Amino acid sequence: MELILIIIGAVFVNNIVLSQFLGICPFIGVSGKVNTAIGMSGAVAFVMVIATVVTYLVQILLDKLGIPFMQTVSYILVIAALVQLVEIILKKVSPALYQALGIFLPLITTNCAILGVAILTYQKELDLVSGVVFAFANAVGFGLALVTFSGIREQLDLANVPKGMKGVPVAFIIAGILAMAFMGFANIV
Amino acid sequence: MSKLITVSPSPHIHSGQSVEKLMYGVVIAMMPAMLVSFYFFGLGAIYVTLLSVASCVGFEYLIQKFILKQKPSITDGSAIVTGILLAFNLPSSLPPFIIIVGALLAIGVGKMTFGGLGNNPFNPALVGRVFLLLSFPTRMTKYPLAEGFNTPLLIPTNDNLDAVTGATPLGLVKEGLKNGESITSIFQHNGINYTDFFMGSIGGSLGEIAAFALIIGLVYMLIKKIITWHIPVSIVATIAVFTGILWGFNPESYADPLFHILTGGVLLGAIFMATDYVTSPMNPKGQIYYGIGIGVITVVIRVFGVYPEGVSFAILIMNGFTPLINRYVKPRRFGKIS
Amino acid sequence: MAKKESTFLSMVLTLFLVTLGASAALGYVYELTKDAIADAESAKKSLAVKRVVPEFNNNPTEEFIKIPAETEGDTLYFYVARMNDDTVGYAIETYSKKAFGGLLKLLVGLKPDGTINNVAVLEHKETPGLGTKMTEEKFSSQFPDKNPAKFILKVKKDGGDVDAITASTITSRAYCDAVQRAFSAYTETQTEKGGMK
Amino acid sequence: MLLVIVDTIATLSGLGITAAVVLYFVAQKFKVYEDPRIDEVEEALPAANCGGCGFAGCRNFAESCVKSESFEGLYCPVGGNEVMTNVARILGREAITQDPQVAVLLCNGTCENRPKTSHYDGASTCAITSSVYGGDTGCQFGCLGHGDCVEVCDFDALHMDPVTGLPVVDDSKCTACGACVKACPKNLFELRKRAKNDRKIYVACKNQDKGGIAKKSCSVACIGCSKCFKVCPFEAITMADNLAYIDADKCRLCRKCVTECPTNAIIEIGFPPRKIKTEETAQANPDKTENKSDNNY
Amino acid sequence: MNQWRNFIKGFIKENPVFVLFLGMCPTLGTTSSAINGIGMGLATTFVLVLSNVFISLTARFIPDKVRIPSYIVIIASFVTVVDLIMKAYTNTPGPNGEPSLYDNLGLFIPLIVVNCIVLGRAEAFASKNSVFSSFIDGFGIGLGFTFALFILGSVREILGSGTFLYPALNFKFIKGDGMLAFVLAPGAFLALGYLIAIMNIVKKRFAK
Amino acid sequence: MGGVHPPENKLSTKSNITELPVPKAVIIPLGQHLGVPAKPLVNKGDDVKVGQLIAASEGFVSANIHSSVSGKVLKIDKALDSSGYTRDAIFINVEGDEWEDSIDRSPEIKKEISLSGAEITKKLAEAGIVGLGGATFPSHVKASVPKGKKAEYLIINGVECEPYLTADHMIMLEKPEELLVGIEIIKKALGVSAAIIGIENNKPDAIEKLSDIAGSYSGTTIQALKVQYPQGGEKQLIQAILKREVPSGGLPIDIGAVVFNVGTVYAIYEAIQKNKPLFERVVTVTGKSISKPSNFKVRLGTQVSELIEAAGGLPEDTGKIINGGPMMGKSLASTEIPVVKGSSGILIIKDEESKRKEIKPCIRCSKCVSVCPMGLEPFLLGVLGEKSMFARLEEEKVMDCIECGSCSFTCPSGRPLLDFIRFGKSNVGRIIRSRKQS
Ligand SMILES: Cc1cc2nc3c(=O)[nH]c(=O)nc-3n(C[C@H](O)[C@H](O)[C@H](O)COP(=O)(O)O)c2cc1C
Ligand SMILES: Cc1cc2nc3c(=O)[nH]c(=O)nc-3n(C[C@H](O)[C@H](O)[C@H](O)COP(=O)(O)O)c2cc1C
Ligand SMILES: Cc1cc2nc3c(=O)[nH]c(=O)nc-3n(C[C@H](O)[C@H](O)[C@H](O)COP(=O)(O)O)c2cc1C
Ligand SMILES: Cc1cc2nc3c(=O)[nH]c(=O)nc-3n(C[C@H](O)[C@H](O)[C@H](O)CO)c2cc1C
Ligand code: SF4
Ligand code: SF4
Ligand code: SF4
Ligand code: SF4
Ligand code: FES
Repeated sequence: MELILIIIGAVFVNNIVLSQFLGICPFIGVSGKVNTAIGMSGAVAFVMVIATVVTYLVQILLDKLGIPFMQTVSYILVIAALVQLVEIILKKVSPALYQALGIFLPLITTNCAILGVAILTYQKELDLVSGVVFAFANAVGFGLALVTFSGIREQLDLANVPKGMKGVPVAFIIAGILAMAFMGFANIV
Repeated sequence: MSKLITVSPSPHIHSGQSVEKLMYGVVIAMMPAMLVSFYFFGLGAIYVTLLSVASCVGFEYLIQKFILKQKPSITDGSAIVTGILLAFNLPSSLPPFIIIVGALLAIGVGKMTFGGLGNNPFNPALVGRVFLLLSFPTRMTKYPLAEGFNTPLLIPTNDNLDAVTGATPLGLVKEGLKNGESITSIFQHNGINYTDFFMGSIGGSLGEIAAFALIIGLVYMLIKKIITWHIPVSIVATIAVFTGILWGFNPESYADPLFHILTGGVLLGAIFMATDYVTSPMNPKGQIYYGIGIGVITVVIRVFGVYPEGVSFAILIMNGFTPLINRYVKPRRFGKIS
Repeated sequence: MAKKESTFLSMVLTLFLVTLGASAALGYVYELTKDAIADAESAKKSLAVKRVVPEFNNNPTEEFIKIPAETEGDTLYFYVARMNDDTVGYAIETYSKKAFGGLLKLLVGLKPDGTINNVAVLEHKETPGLGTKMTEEKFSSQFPDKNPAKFILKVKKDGGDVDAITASTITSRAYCDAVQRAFSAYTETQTEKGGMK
Repeated sequence: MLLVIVDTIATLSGLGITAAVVLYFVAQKFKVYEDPRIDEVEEALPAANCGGCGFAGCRNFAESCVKSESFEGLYCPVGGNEVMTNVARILGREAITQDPQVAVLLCNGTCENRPKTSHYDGASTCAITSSVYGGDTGCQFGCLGHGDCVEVCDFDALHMDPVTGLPVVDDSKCTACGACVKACPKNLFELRKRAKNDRKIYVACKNQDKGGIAKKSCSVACIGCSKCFKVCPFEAITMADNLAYIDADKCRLCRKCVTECPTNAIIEIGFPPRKIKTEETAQANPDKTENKSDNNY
Repeated sequence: MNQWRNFIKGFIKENPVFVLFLGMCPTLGTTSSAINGIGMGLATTFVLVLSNVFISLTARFIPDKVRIPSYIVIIASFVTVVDLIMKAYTNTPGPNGEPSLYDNLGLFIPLIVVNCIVLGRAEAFASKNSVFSSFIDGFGIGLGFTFALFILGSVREILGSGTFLYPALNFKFIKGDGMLAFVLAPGAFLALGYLIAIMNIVKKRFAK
Repeated sequence: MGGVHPPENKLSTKSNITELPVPKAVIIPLGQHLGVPAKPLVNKGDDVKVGQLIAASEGFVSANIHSSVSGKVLKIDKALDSSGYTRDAIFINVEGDEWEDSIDRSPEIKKEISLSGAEITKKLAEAGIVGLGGATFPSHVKASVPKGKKAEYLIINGVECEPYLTADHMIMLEKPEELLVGIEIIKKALGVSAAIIGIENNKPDAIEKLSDIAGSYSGTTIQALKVQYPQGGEKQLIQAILKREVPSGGLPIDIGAVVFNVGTVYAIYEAIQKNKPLFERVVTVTGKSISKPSNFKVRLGTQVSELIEAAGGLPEDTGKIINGGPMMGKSLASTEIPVVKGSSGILIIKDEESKRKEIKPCIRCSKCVSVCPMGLEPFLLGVLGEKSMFARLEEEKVMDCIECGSCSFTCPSGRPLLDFIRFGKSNVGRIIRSRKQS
């Protein structure tokens, strides 16, 4: 039950993009096409879960040594290395998967969603299992927002959006209205 | 021959259907509900409706003329529909400023930002209404009591707001449940009865109170072929089933399906707002998925969320999913090789 | 730019040096700011205490008692404020779980006789514009100088003396609930231990 | 104090070194061959991996640069022009040099020259109109005037003249990209060599009908009379399908043909006004002179 | 002169927020008021300037393969420094018990490290330019970022709460509440969307 | 699925088929059918007789062309066709009315079929028979079932769902016996035993008449159909009668059906039993403003203006002249063009009815989706066409569109959907063809 609440909370109520403002750059940047958005969501889910596990372990070390202020540096170092590692391995082991996800990987290093979720997992004092679920749920939330959003943008490509609003501005307006709609889920958990 | 003959590709005849006819058809279908609101909320309702329609049409004209530099198309009636539906979603006790902001959001943000009629991904009236709900929660969750023309035309100040307004039946139930009361006691306590829902003598926003008037509108639109049954029916059926399950599970902490369908904006939303062409899926199958989505989200928000009313949010959220539905749910192609 | 050759050794060495430098510098900055951070943390609390009790000159944040609350097993914290060894008031960190957004944490300042001196909101998740009005004058000014022994800490709807916030009865109830909890705990300590000096 | 610093150093360096070592070995083990130029291009990019270019990261962008033929639609907003020129240099790409050209409209069927015979009432694009019928004038070869060409010109070099109903090329803006040539369903555009002062002489007509029919539908149609063909001293003119065509490479801009043409189908642009003749032509065909003097600069 | 141009480009022409669309998360997440926006902007500027300077000093010695990890570590260190300093000195609550600046910026301070602007500048500019230009560049871009956050924060604060630069200017222009949606998430998106549209127009004017 | 119901306006049902006098001159285009244009066999100055072969088919999918008059060949030159483009045509000046001797001009109905199946097919090719239902597809091609396929049902299209047109209706009323014999002929050619005549419910007299006689022809039945446009579309008709769907990209024969129009059947009857090649056809001339809406039997090559004259002249307020019905017909830029094998009707539309609606943005009402008989999404195909997004168009099955026009007819925003779809189709078609080639 606890886990289900975590999932609903992260996907709908505190959607990572629409209410937490994390991962906005890829949200705006790679949401032009639905297929790209799906690929990106997959890649994020993959990295987010692994990163949360690894940072969880790093955090144990930091706590043991009593140097919590090293969190940012160690997390980002670990995440950067991890992303690169995943990329290298994926390229060799499964070129198909690499084609689908790999091209998004570099973008993910500098995606605040990953680091953000890792830090949130710590701040919420989640245990490892809940942390993984939390990370995955956030990735799903990210994917949900991203794919929905890309659907709308794809449709708008065929519409007559006024010149000044085309592209990024209108993307933000859509995000705003989506965020408004998602406010309806406030406090359901 | 003195004048030139015309050449064009086929077809050379037209059904005669037009955007204007459809939009004014919707306006006619909304008349019963509008009259009921005038009857119960008196001058306040008339004032809210007029101001809302006037500002929607006005903003559309100004934006088209001065910002987008297009030929204004206010005569097509879509802004009027938006104006009336926005008014239908507001309590009759709002100060003018808030109504105007709502209209600006509906038309300016919800519609013209995307290029005007036909291009907007979200229902404009709901964009306006939800923005107001988030921005002015106090005002937007307090409804004048339905006392007919006896209700003086009065816009309460922050101080006497409590005295002249109340909550909707949904709000009362929600609060009661939060306080640990049972459904039966809440109903008794507040004198809730179903005839009132049907006839409209309950607190609420202008358009949501009278089920019978809304249903007349639905029948009119079905006969006139303005809309099809798919969306309204799938929404109502989903809500009935979902709340029915909860109710069967524990009738003391979940209200019955009829209560859920008759109260709040379910009928208003299902009949007039979810059916908005622009923002709903393009084929019957998609429309049914869309309706089911709205139904489920509505109940989730009502039962588990903070808002006593979830239809507006549910429709907006499903508006967001509409492009995906359109992308993946296609009409049955003739001769599809299976 | 002359590019460095990437050999295994140079890579590892560089990373090592960079991390070495970075960590050393960080450790150093941490040491420098450690005290200031701790000060800021405790100042935060004492600032709140200062707002709810009359003037004092001890350090109440260091002088506190934990009181296990009746049911939930949570603890209330009592901070005692003294002026030249005279008790001038208690700041009680209290809570209610009945608030609209869940947990509501208040700091209630009581004078030694039990009258409310002032109340501060420490933590809440109420809706902006509705529940958050509890921090506004109109609502919060009802409480100072009232003695909960006589002033019924319930909203008028429920037969009490408190004017609820418009459209936020739930928050108002929770607020009263939290203050009441603080007051009950206070009376308990008074009767149990015959007062605290 | 010291202990903390030792801990921090140990942790971070430990992490760093582990990362470096692991990465190094994994990279060795899982090596995949790739076009080395991709690396080079990536090198030149800012590595912000911001997605601002519309690609999923710098490497992806680099790959696209290497793979695609041209840089159309490829631009790195962070690096800007400087980076883009570097990328071009790495890939050894340079603009293909060619004689400067300019688009020319081979139709002078203005509303006045070419009366309408029917009225078109359908989707207003030239492509669709031409698929429905020959056109709303007697000439099935001439401009339809819906401006498909204007629509495709990315350089603002084309616009419709509301009076003549024909598109006009702005020579100074035209880059000879050829978009209009492709777009026009009637094939009315031609890319011609630019001459000095943007002078040009060409037959502004594509009507392949026989002389009489052509002349009936449009007063400035080429009737295929071959007079210009005979008068041209440089053999720049060829006749085919009842039409004269002037080869821009051979034409030396002597203007003999222009005066010879009985229907004024040949247009000269960019020349100083003639002394005596112009008045004659002006009377013969006011419209044409207007057209000419318009372009005399 | 050249340095001056280098400095001001971040305001309009290469404004990270309005033009390059980088660092959007802090932009949206921390601009519920003008002061918060400035605070975040300055924190980022601090990191940007220091990392730019430091990287332009050391780039020469860093082998290529570990370039990114090294830069990230350097940047992360400066971020942590900012974090520690802010925790120590900007952690005082407001007069009515409002959350402190540090509390408001919260998660977004550590996230400066993944702000694309910082790494982007390090890579694109600092690693190839002199210390002084890198300093100017970082400062200019940082102030451009701050400027954008300030504008967005102001708009949201004025519309959302009816105050401006509260609590520095303790003044409320409207009775009651503003449009709360602007304080909440949706308002951030909406306001930024329209600001970018306006900036597009402004930029075009500038270009002419 | 889908469909619309435009006002029927069958004005000319009261007027029997009358023969139009032989004109003074005819223009006979060489490309009157779907496929490669025919090659002329006569030269300027040659004398020709009615029914003489004057142009020979060029390849399998092509058709012979016969002279419809007797006289002298004036020239072989370009002539305007209905679309305002010029095409090659044979101009003949009429002198007398001398028919080829082989043609049996007696009125009696000849029932027994002497030719074998293969001979019938050959004869159809010789007689230049093409589908008269609209597409002018050479009938001998349709009658030769490809290897590996088997025809099970012959379906006769007597639907005539286009408003205004009555030519097929009149043939069914006046030549029922001939039709049924014609059906037997095609059955024999195809080797099938079952034939079904589909007729819309709005022609009860035709249904009655044919049912009366059909009893004596075993295997031939009549099926009354719902009145709905485009019930007469080949795929819709097969679906309505056989409950089978022609697969996307496939042909009727893939599901065992072959469809012929009643006009075609009549022409086949005449070709086989009377040895008469296709040189005349029934044309409806109609319109609300026309004083005498009529059904004429017309020699091919007669100018449209003469037909209109015979029906009472061109009214003053004419806005559009349409070759065919209002839903699928082509509007003409001039009346100086000849009647060809595919001309089923000439429709005059008044000025005020000929203007299209002002184009408004699509309001996504999905009405076009619900009327599309092919289950397509016209609104989407329309925008994609407008924006030249051909790859997506192909994905969205634009090639399935039968160009029925129901979508444009319905659209409340007056969007010229079919215009854009046609544009898209022609481009996608080109792309597909070039892909196949490479
Ligand atoms: C979005 C939303 C947020 C709300 N937030 C609060 C809140 O923070 N505190 C509260 O007491 N009531 C809140 N309410 C109102 C309650 O649901 C309930 O209607 C109210 O407390 C009881 O009404 P009354 O105060 O007029 O009796 C909120 C309502 C909505 C729709
Ligand atoms: C390219 C092409 C090839 C065809 N091939 C055959 C065929 O092999 N056999 C057949 O019975 N019909 C064939 N048809 C005829 C069609 O089935 C159909 O009868 C014809 O297109 C006229 O139908 P319509 O008026 O509904 O368009 C072909 C049609 C086309 C366009
Ligand atoms: C939309 C549409 C409507 C049609 N309506 C008719 C019709 O009413 N009657 C008819 O005989 N053919 C009609 N056709 C043509 C038929 O599809 C088909 O081509 C014809 O019946 C085949 O017979 P044919 O080859 O003998 O002409 C229509 C075609 C289309 C695409
Ligand atoms: C059946 C129907 C329902 C409509 N519902 C709405 C609605 O809920 N909200 C609204 O703003 N406009 C509505 N409109 C009007 C119009 O479609 C709307 O303004 C467009 O979304 C603007 O592009 C409706 C129109 C029709 C025909
Ligand atoms: S030149 Fe060609 S494309 Fe341009 S308007 Fe004329 S017909 Fe259309
Ligand atoms: S489309 Fe290209 S060639 Fe044609 S006018 Fe424009 S720039 Fe010149
Ligand atoms: S898309 Fe084609 S098949 Fe469908 S209604 Fe339109 S014209 Fe008919
Ligand atoms: S019928 Fe017209 S307005 Fe309606 S969806 Fe189709 S194209 Fe759009
Ligand atoms: S700042 Fe770029 S993803 Fe958050």
